[in-house]
Amino acid sequence: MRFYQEFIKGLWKEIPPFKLVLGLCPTLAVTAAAANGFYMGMATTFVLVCSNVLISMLRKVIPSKVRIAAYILVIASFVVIVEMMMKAYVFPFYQILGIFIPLIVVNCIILGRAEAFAAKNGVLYSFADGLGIGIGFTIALTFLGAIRELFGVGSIWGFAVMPATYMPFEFMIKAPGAFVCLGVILGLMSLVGKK
Amino acid sequence: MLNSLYEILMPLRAAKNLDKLPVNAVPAPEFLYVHLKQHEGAEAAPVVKAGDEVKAGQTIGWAMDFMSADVHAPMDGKVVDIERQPNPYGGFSSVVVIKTEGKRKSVESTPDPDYLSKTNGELLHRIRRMGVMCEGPAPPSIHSIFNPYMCPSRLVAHVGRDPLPPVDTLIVTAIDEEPIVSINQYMITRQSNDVPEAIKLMKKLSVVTGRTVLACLDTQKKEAEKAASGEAEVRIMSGRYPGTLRELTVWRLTGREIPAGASPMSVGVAVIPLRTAIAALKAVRDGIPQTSMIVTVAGDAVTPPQMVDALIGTPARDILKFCDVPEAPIKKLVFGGPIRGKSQFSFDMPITKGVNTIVALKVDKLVPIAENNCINCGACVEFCPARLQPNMLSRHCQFRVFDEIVKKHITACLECGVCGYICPSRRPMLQYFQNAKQQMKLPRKGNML
Amino acid sequence: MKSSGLIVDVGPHIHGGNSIARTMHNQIIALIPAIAVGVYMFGAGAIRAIAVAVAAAVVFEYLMLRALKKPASALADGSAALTGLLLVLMLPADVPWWVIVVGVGASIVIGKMLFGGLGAYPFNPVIVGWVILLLSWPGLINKWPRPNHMQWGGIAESLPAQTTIEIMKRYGVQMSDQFSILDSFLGFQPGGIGSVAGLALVIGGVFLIARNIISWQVPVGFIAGIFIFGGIYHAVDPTMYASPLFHLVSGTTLFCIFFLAPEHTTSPNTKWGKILFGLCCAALTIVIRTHGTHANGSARFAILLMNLLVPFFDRIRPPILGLPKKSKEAAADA
Amino acid sequence: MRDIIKMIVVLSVISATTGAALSYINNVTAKPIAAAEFQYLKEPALKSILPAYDNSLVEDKIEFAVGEGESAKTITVYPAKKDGKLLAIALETFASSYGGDLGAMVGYDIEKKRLSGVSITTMSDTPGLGTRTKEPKFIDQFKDVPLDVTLALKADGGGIDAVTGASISSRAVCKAVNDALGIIRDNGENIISEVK
Repeated sequence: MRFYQEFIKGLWKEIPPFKLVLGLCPTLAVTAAAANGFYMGMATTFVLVCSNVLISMLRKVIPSKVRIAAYILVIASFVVIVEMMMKAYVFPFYQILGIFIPLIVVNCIILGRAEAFAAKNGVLYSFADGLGIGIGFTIALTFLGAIRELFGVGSIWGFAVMPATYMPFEFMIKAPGAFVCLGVILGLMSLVGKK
Repeated sequence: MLNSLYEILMPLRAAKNLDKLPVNAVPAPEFLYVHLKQHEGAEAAPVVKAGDEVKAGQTIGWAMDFMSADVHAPMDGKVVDIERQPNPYGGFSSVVVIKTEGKRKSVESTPDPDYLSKTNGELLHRIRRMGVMCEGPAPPSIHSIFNPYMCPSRLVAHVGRDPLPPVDTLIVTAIDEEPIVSINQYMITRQSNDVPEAIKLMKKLSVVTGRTVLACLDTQKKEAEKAASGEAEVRIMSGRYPGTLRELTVWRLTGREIPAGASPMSVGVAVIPLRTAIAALKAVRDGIPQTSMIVTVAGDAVTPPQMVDALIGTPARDILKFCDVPEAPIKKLVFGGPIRGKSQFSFDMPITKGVNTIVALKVDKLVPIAENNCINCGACVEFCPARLQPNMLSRHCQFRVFDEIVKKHITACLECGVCGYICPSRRPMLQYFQNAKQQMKLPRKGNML
Repeated sequence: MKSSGLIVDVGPHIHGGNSIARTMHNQIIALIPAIAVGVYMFGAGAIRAIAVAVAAAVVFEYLMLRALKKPASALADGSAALTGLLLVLMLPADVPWWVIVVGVGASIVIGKMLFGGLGAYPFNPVIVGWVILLLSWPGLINKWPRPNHMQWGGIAESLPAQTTIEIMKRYGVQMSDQFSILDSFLGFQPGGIGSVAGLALVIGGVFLIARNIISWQVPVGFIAGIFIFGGIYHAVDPTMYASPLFHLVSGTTLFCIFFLAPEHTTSPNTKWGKILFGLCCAALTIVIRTHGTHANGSARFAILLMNLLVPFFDRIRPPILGLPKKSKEAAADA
Repeated sequence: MRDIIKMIVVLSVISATTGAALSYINNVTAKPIAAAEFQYLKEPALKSILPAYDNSLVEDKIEFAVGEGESAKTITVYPAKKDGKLLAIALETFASSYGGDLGAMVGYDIEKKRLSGVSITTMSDTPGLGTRTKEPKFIDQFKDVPLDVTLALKADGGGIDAVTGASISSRAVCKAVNDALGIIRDNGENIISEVK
């Protein structure tokens, strides 16, 4: 039961960029299209789950004074592994995500979950937490990407949905558009949360 | 007359020619309500009781501390009661209710032509016994002007500073601080005979070592030079409103800036309004106690504006009736000038020694003031005489970030109200600042002399 | 003692009569000459665009006021109409109506109301709306119709309708020497509906300064800056850099000087701060025009960037009255 | 003291372990990465611009030095052969664009003495705007361009229609292609003879 709760909280109650307002760097940078957001979310999820599990295993070994350094080491290793694996076997994904993969290292969600959850809880729950938060992150990024792609390009996941005469609102897929879009979603989320 | 004040963004100028108006004495009303607190400091102690017969000029309240002055009966009559009533300047104070008899009589006097041979201490004592006060919400008595150390409220501002320097400049000012107020202007044209002697007395009391200046409006240069007759150098100044404040008068005449909250004495300057100086002269020379006020009645409900001589304790209703002003259209009654005056809730409020003007306003000329957004137009910053940033300060006050306003030196605020007067958003600027000062227990700017 | 039903409050008991509505209405009045010239130059298309913009602005403002639970009476102050008007005057007269609606919506919703409405926004909402349009449909809002009555002795006829700035950027400064400064000043140049007519804008600006709606410091600082920095470039190499007069009359420079830069909320408050703000805007304008890619919107980008620095300009102010000498540094910090 | 030793030991162990894991994975993936990079980056570009060929481009590619002095650089030339006969060559040139360097693979048909096509290999411009230069509508304008032409956008007085709103990216493509044209003009004979 608790496993389920730890998993489900990441999907709405603590959905990372919207409720926790963490991990804004990839949220703003890669969500120009729904697919980009999805792949970035999946890569992050993989790293998050792996690092959560490993850190949870090592939580009694790592002295608290050097824990951040140890976490970063673990996280960075997984990120590099993901990058190399992607390059070698799924190069098209790597082409889309490109420079954003190394940025996962400094994504505060991963360090945040390691510090706030994995360092205090068992392996199973840490796995659930990592998976839940990761999937929540993926949903959020895909959602944001879909909105920006819909208005900015006129398509979702590459499929044109707007009529051919639609003049794309290109502001949405540019950097300032990401800020405005995220800001509006954050505002609406907190409005919904209030009621 | 007041209509000219509703000029858009024009600087407030001193009212012209109000001092030329005839002054009629208001007949004594049936009941006079004489407050025992008409000054800074403690309330005076009553020395009469209900049922006593009093004569005009008889002491009815005995000053209890150094800052206050005695209170005298303005008319012959019978004390009906001594009761607590609302004071026009806030709070409650004891009121001696006198039922007057018949016609208004002149006050009994004890002249002393040899007053200049007396010591300063004796003169100040006599002035205090005669109840001479300045005007304003918490008017200082004349003896406390020359001895700020003796007043606890003044002393706070001087703690930690250098000892007071000797007075090297004495400024007798015939400029009224606010636009409609015209009592000091009136003195220079209508009571010019007493001006040289009053200046001489002030020189003696302040032990001035340097120059003596008679400051007057640029429109009154000739009269002032005639009136001063060589006793003081005449300096003219424009009557643009915030510049007429005492602090800024000192700054414009001497170039010295008075530290926040301190009296002008701390920079070696003594400032005396001309009316107070003449009242003091009358007290020591002629022995006349202060029992009446020359009051300007103006405002858009009053056409034309008038000047009347009213006994202290006369309710505003009787003054308005004497001036033929209908009460119905009046929606706001202000004791004091139109900017910093105190609005009253009742026509029955009696005047005190602090009231030199009654402004009656109709509602259609009043603008709605509300907590609107500041649009950051910068008008208040441009016009602020203390060179503060009222726009930011008012926001801090509005959202109760009071630590920030102390850091931003709200104590330097002169509470002149110009920011509120020109604000296009119609924000209650002065109210914000006064409230914040009260919350933070900071010294308020009264009529600081 | 009985209350007589009088109003009791704190002074000042009289008011100078200034109001937000007066400020905004006067700015709209000041735009009338520019609008008139725009209509004369670009015909009915200009009227259509202005009508769409003002209507859209009022509707968006009303919706946002309702959504934010603010009194709808705030509409009457005219600030929404002014925002819409200022935005559309920078656009070409034949721009599609939906571009105007989106631009005005972006101005009002994103640039203005989401920050808290009048007085709270850090950036000039008009420029925010324009930048969003520029990022989205640069092709649509940089395609200028040729003014109806334009006569440019030969040279311009062979060129597509570009603003004089674009022509200078693309074909070199020699080309820009062939335009008559006077013609440009009178409005005979391609450009936005209201931003072409220099003379009309100057009339409006002088009106605003005379009515005390805007202070003279920002425009004067801006114009002085154009002459100083443009003059320096021009003096260094007249064959490479255009003259300051050219910079002044072309593009939206004069529009920015009198209507966008002195906008109350996004400009400094203190006298010297305002002058410096104008100078810095001018310097950035010249630099962006000379070295940057978005030469056409240089003045607007300059203002947008300088809006960020307004709190710092506000710190340039005289010492507070009566403050002891030793704490004057502390006053500067506050 | 014990704490410090523990810290050092734990950190060292973690570092060593991760380091070892990474170097192992690096070794394993080195070859697939190189193959994937060619397969996904260069090959599609080459395929789209070269006529049908049957040789291995990776094995036959040559390095060629062009320019003198400061502008000297080495370019990689890919020859396309069918049945041993040289049909076309391709080379990559770069130009600076909105978001950084833009790489264009330019194919040259030796028979026709015209460009056989241009393809964008690397670019980091705005997605959906600058990246639209990859679309056939724009890029096909460079097909069959003879050697002696200098390309320019219509706005600059040339004949190329720019991508709406992405004139900087479009201009960068023109410049890269112009560079390639120059190289082929100046060194074409040498390259062909060396490739043969």
